[in-house]
Amino acid sequence: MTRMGFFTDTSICIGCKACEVACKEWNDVPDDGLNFLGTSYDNTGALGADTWRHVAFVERPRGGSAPPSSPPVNGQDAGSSPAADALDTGSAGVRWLMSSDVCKHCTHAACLDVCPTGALFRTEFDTVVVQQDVCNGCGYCVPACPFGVIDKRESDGRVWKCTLCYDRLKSDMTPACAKACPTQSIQFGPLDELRDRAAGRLGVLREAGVSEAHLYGADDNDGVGGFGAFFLLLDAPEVYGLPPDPVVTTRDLPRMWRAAAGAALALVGAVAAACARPR
Amino acid sequence: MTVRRLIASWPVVRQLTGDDRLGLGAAARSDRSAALVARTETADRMVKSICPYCAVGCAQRIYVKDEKVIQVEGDPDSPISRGRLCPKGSATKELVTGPSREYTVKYRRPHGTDWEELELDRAMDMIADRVIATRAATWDAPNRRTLGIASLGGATLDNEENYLMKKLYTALGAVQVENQARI
Amino acid sequence: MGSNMAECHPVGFQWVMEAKARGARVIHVDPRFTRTSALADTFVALRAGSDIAFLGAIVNHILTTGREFREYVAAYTNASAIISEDYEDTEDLDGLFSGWDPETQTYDPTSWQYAGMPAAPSAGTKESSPQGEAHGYGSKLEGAEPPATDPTLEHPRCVFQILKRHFARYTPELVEEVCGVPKARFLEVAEALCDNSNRERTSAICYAVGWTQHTVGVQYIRTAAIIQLLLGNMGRPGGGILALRGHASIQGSTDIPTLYNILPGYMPMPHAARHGTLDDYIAANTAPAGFWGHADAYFISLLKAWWGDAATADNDYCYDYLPFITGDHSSYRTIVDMADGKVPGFFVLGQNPAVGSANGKLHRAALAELEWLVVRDLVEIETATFWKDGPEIDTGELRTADIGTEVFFLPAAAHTEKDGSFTQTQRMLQWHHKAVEPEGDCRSELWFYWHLGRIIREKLAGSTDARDRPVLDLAWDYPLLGQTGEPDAEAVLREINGVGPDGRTVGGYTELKADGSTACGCWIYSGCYADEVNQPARRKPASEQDRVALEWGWAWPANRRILYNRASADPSGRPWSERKRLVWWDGDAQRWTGHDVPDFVIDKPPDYEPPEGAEAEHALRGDEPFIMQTDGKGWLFVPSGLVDGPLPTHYEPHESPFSNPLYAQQANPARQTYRRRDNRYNNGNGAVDYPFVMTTYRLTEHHTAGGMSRFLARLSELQPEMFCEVSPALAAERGLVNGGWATITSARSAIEARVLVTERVKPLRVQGRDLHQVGLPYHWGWKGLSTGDAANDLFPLALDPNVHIQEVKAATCDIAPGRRARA
Amino acid sequence: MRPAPVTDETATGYYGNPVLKAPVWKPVIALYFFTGGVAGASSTLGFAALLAGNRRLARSALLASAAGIAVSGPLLVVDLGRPARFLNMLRVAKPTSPMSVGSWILSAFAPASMLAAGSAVTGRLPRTGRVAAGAAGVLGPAVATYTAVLVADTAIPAWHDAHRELPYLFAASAAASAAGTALALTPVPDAGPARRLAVMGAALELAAFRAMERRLGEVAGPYKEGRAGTLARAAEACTAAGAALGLVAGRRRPVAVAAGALLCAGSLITRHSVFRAGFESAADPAATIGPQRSRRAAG
Repeated sequence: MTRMGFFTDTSICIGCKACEVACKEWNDVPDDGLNFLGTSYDNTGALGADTWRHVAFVERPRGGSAPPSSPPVNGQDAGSSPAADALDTGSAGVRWLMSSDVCKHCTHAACLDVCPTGALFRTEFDTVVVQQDVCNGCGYCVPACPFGVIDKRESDGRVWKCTLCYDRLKSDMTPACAKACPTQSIQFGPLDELRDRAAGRLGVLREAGVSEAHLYGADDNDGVGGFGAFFLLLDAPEVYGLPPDPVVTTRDLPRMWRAAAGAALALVGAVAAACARPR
Repeated sequence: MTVRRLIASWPVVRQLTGDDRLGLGAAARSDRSAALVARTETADRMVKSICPYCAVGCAQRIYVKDEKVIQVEGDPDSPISRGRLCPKGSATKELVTGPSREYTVKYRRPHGTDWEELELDRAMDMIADRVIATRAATWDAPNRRTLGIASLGGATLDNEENYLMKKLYTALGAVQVENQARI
Repeated sequence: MGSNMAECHPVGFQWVMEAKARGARVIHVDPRFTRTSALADTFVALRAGSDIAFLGAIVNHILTTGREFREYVAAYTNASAIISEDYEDTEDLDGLFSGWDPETQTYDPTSWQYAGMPAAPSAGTKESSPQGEAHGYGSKLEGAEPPATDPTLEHPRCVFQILKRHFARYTPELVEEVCGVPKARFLEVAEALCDNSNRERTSAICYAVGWTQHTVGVQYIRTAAIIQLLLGNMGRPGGGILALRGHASIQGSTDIPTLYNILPGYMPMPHAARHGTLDDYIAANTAPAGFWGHADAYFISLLKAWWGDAATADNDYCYDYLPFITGDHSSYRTIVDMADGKVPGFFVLGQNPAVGSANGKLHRAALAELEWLVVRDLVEIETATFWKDGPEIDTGELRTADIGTEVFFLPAAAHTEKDGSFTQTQRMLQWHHKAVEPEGDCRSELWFYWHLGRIIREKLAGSTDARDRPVLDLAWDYPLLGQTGEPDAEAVLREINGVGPDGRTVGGYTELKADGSTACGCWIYSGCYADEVNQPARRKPASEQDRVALEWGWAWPANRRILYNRASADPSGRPWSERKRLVWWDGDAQRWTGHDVPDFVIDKPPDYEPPEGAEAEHALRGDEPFIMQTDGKGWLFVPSGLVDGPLPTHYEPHESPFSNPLYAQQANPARQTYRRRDNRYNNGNGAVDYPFVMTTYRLTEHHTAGGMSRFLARLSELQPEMFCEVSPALAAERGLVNGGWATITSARSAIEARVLVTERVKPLRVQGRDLHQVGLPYHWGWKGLSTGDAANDLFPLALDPNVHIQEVKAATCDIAPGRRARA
Repeated sequence: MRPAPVTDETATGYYGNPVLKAPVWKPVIALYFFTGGVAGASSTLGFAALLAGNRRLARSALLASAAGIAVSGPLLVVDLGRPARFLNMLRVAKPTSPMSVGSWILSAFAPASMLAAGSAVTGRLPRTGRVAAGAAGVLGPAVATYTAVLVADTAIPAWHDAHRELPYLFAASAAASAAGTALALTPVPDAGPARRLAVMGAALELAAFRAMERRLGEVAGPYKEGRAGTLARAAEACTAAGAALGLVAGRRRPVAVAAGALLCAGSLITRHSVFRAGFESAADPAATIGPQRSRRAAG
């Protein structure tokens, strides 16, 4: 079946958090604690067992220093004219970036790879889903995820994350977050189409002078083989709390097994050596 | 037979016999996952509605099963909202079914220190008595009115409700009828 | 401006984003850098309460650079009208218009009239019901004759020249001094607006309560109206002034008002001094030209709808069943009276004045003075429990046992549990169907009021007291549905629509008669049940219609989606631009046609000249699009209807740390104040005790006073506590720590809030010094899942004189680290 | 409280929040790494001793193995969020999941180890016991090392980036602890192999730890500082002391017992140090972002 996914275009995110609420209403996700975090308008903090969509709020100085891993910044904000920037003394001189984060539904998903029970599985839509009737709460997927997405709900014992609304997909419906998103910052569809659309959008933004715009997770050759849910970002990934170059841990698994085999042999050797010595 | 079926349903066996050798996909799928559908599909009915929060007027679809609201979705047919909802609109199900809602009349007698229970019919009767008494006591005959009864609210209510309110209040001579539009 | 659309109307904002994607430029001018600013192309920070200076300078910029849309202005506005010789401007009188009476603190607007017009009735005392809002839809003049005009716009007393003189000192330099907006920044906005407003292009202005909640609120919007008329942006697609309203049916509750001063359809409540008899009322409210010429038909049809067969020509259709108003009976006036023990009974429905209205403490004190209180809501809001857990109980200022208020809390039915219609912000009625029965004691307001009326009528049956006749004669028969006896909302809507002599629904207000043969509950809604069909319930999918989507819901009047859309065509009836065509004159068919329902007499040709003696709409020419106005024109200058002046003028907010650099007159002279111990003001030179400007606002995650959001976990977790927003500079100056606590004080009260230090708030340079602004979301109270102090407690009752709305968008405060004192 | 939001510093990402989720495992898992290690290495030692004809050593080692694995099972089940579903571990067989591989290994190893110990203690079914001991002895090194792969196969820098050294560290630590246990349980004259294994294991453990720290470079922090660092130093001291004691005075029984205990303590603390370091590494956004940024910059 066609691979389905999300394209989250953060350049049109208004930070309304409809995605967070719509997700919770549909998936019956409990609240994640009522804590005033003092981190701009973000009082959710991060994705987790009880937050499957998380809107990050980043306040950055206009034309602020860009980290080396991001494309060069020419000091312009999305869509603002150069003249506007030159006259910026009256404005807040700040950019407010908002981005709705979600499970990436990786092509090479570490959580899925390491799950010992098959609770995590790849669906017919090429999404990665936890089967709550199977999960025994071993927790292995939690540290395996390079994005810190999946987590255990302590009150429940199992792990939870975005299912890309597996049940809705099976009923030919749009995932709750994408459906609610007022500005269609969150777009759902066949991944190929989304990538085309994203490339087009990137072109438009670049042409408009938003040179810092870039796609995150749209490359099949990245460390996780591309994301099923990818992003258009206006700053370096780490600014939004995303890893700049995530790699699926199981990529190194063969090397690990080899090292383990070596170590096992060494153990056998040592034991043999210890026992072989004449008494 | 059952044993065989049991064995056949063991994912390890499906791994060995099917295409999903690594057990990452179809082999690992549970029966529940296979049978899963959106709960809106099994709803008894869908009712068309409008979001009760701000004045944009986004269209909603209310899904009902066993006489309970089980889901509220944006209605993509709307030329205003195109199926989208903001966080408040998206929280509508909790608004109408959440644990904070009150379902019974509460009564606090003058100088009372806590709520007491009261039958709805009795409350209506008492309120009618209060209206009649206050109206009589504060009647301003030359102006055909009372300044003893005020009302605040309406912006969250239906037009039909505002209409009946204004009609009844005006007939009663109550003029201090106001709502959020003033605030 | 005055709106934070992305946060407060996110789903509506999709259209702004779509326009932006198609090349529209989005400009946000606001005291705060909000989520709207973040998505705008241009953000301009201005001082809260200085918008008229900014907008007035745009007017001046248009006029001095000749950027007005000349043909539109000349044909469709009252620019050419000549004003009375007696008129004197604020430029002449240092901040006052002619007609000011220092004794009564009110204006006599006689001198504001068109030259040669008979004088309009005095605006009377400040406490009187202003005409402006009563005619909230369209305005009325006394004279039947068109005013004297100078089509060249050169006459020194013509509106155009008065406008030029009035705003001449509203320069970019003044904007910099008053608003804290750099000159170049201002000019960029003014130029952008002018460049985008012409035959081919239109600009829209969105506002919300950021404009209305001021002591000069109406004039804020007036200034925008002047700009849009000058630029030819009214009645055209992509133009206009869009009021973004905050409640599902706040528009509906003004159209069918739960407001003291109007009856359904913006007809005034009878005033004891002016409307003694039906004839007085009709005479006073019927305009010689335009559709207000049929006020008699609208009004008598309303009386027929209310008193049915009891209303006859012989008894003046029960006119004397209507109570009189004698002055201001608005919300705040009433609360003040309540606090003084003058109002024994109070109904509160879906509103939360204990924390949601300005000066919450005064409101709570007023509630404690009541004999009885009925609160109807979904959840146990603060207004229902002030007597046991309010802040004054906490501090010991009030004791529960001392409060004599008898309280009835009745659980309400949610919108999913009742049929009915909401009127959204573009005047569109949309029906919501009942999905489930309400549980327990939950009931709709429809149920509550109908049954309350029924019980009262039963108890009063047989009464011979004349005062009980209006209640007993009320047309109060509606089909009852279901086990609870819910009145049929569709039957009510049908009554609102109106029925003709044949007992069938009328098709629209043009069918209403003044002879008692028709009954109609709200004339502007007439047509909403045309052909016996619930029109607001229509839901033809947008995908199956053109983009105007006339078959989705129903907009008043007559399902028109853009008001005064005749103005989208030039005087000869051709669209100003093919790109922007909406309605136009079809010469072959001899009819107006187009994408929208034409807001004009459908077969009145563009070259129509009213014959002698023509009345109502027939007295307007074929090229006069503003058909609710007596002169058919858009009013740059308002000769009648406003109590605080015919033109907008920059006044400082009631509380301001600055003096007015333009005039000796500091604040709106006509503003409404309550000088009482429980409503203290920071007057005089306010900069000393309360040096900062505070402003209130909403967040996406909550709804107004919180009754529908603070009680929901999924919204509460997103904004879990009351906070204030301050700049790093103010934080440094006052020792405020991000995430810590601050106490904000005003002349009224002190509240505490968590601190959010943000670069989005920057000090502004105003009159040569740095001004700090403190942002205060106002959603909180002490109940629910997400709690905090109510920002409204800090604000005074200081009201706009036209509409009695409080100024909570700008006042003065101080801020200090730490929590507020208890007890 | 958190710092004020606006910052040029992006090395710590988003308000200094971790990029990764900390593991949800409780310290019983670190304990299991130890008991599993003892069980695994002991079974190999036991089988080797059996082959070498050292029955006493074989008996104590096989017994230690069985005891170790008997404790391990409950430790693993207790840590599950849904303990009743522990059998789901055998629902699938996934080579991509070290935990799945481990589960299958354990399900073969545990009965073998039990059987071998039972036979060794009771003297019954000697042939079966020998086969079982052989099976356990062969599986033992896998049991002792798969846990290293298990922690390395995560996104946590202090674990993942040590994936070449961790198996050696775990194998050595298992050897040292198995040797220590045998040292303590076996009469001096028969404990020679255990003493030698103790020295080799301890030396390798110390070396592997050093190599791991070197490899980790900028993300080695947790092993050097904080709680995990303290544990690492304590482990080093115990292991070194245990080995030295065993080497110098291991022929005196009480000293042998003490040396064994020190070796076991060293091993246990080593596992706790590694375990802890993972949590600290996960909590540090710079540890995740820094190397990735460098990697990206390098192309």
